[in-house]
Amino acid sequence: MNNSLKALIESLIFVSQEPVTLAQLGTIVEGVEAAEIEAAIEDLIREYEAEGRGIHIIRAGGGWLYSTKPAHDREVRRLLQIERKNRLSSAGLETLAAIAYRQPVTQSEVSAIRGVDSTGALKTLLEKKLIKIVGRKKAPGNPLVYRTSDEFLLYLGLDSLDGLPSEAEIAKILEEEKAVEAEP
Amino acid sequence: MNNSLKALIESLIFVSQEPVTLAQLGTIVEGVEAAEIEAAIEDLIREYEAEGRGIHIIRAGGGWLYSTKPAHDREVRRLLQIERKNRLSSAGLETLAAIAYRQPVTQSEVSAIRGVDSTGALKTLLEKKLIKIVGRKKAPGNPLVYRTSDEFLLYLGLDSLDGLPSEAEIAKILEEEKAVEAEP
Amino acid sequence: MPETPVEEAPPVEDASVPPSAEAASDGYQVRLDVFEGPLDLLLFLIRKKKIDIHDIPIAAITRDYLGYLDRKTEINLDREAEFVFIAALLIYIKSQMLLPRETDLAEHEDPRRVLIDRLVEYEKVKAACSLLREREDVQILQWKRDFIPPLHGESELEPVELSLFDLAESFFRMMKRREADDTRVIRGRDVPIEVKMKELVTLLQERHVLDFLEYFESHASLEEALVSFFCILELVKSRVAVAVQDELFQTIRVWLRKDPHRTAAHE
Repeated sequence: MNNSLKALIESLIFVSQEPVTLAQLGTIVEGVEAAEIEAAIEDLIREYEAEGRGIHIIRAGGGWLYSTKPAHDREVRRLLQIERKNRLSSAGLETLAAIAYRQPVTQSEVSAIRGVDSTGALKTLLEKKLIKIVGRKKAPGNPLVYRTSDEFLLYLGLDSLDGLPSEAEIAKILEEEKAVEAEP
Repeated sequence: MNNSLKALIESLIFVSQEPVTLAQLGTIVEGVEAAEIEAAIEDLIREYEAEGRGIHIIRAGGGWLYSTKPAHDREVRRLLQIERKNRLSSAGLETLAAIAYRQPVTQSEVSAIRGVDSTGALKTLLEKKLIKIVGRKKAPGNPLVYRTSDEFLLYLGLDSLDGLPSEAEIAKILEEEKAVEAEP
Repeated sequence: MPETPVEEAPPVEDASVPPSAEAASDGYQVRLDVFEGPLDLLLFLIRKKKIDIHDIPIAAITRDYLGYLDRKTEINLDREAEFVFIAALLIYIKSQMLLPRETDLAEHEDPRRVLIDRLVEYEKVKAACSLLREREDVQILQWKRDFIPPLHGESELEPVELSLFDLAESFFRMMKRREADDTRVIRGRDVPIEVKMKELVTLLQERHVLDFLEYFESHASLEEALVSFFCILELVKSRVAVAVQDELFQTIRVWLRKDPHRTAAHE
């Protein structure tokens, strides 16, 4: 393994606030094959996942970035003096899921899927920057159109929207729920 | 060497914006001797200083923090340049919003909307090419008249200014009673 | 549960335990003090009766549904209108099913179709939620940095991103703020014409030539600019100063008349 390449990539991923993509690395590390860069990253990831390391490199939002490991959540929060991160409410998560799977969508489309008015949930998701307004639909009233944001991918640790649970996974969950249901 | 202590300290130094002091670590890692904490830090420092590592832990401001190694300075800066988008301060954002919604406008009109002198913010926005001068107003002093630029639209992914959320829509989104829907 | 604005993340001590165990309690069997929406309630009834979602006995489900609506305690009352809307839809479908028909309906003519499609879609979203919740539970325990670590030398990056919503929100807040401010009377300072006149003459003496537009823009208030404007008019009228515009739309230059003969050439 090319040690100096690995060191360079380590510093690049480390310094960035956003996920660093292979394309970005390729521009900076000139004259090195993408495969070699990827191999160096794989190597780095393996090293950080080892016992005794407090941070690791995760793949999300189309690139790589550092984060602390889940085990240290409590201590990290104590140091930064911040409260535990709240989960989204079920209304918020449901709205987010409807947008994620049906995007681009309008407020009324989301509300139709959920069967309840979703204006409030949309507002909170916008404030949390998990969704964004991407334009208007060419339809009566020209309603605003929403999409999930890059922060959404980071929030759920997804590499891209392709990483959303698939139809098959969803079907499996539904089967399981029905099976549990059937038990006495 | 206590591996989990070292991992914990690694995550704490990683996540802190300020240098992490021994005293801080002592409060968080309860029941561990200061000497043991220091030994763990020394160990971490040694590991990062090794060949093939791109970042290291430095001592500064009475504590420890991560920094990139000088060897990668050029590449690190290039990455940050690539990544760096047109980022705006809140004054810049406000000024841009005032211009976007009230264009064509003069400096004094923008300042009146914001309630503070906006000369500096206008200059920054001009430099970032988010706004442009389109002429002078036929009014005392013939003040310069500003509009948002094409780059502004590109930046927001809008086809035209018609894509900006209307005041009524924004009001609706933001003033929605929180009680209607539990917050996500 | 849906009434609670935020849910606590699982305790940190459980970080090593797969969060799916927690998420499973989100399933239908244990759940729901209150049904948040009508589709939620319908799905619950369908599952309770172990009914095939594609072949819902509308009469029975409608009866159960209306029963819940009557009790009110089990539904989110803020959503009552939406519950009633679905009740109306159920009753409508039921009436359609009762209409005598000569031949069996083709599948796409089934009056239940519209409801079934919505329920199937909603059921999928709910199932996706339980999977997304698992991801969320892992991710919220991991902390990313929201700053750039020190580089060698200076670093001046501001971590602010612009979005359409940020922009619109910023404008909205600003207008709200202004609305509040407008109740307050803002008074510009009074500018006596004599004072301004003296100031202007001094400036003309110092600079010799003054750019008219530039001079105007340097004023903090419109009132002050107007006073200056009258001063210049006055000075020109009394032939103390000369104002020249070389071309239309170009700036106007002003200077003090020193030698009447020389300046006359400019006029």
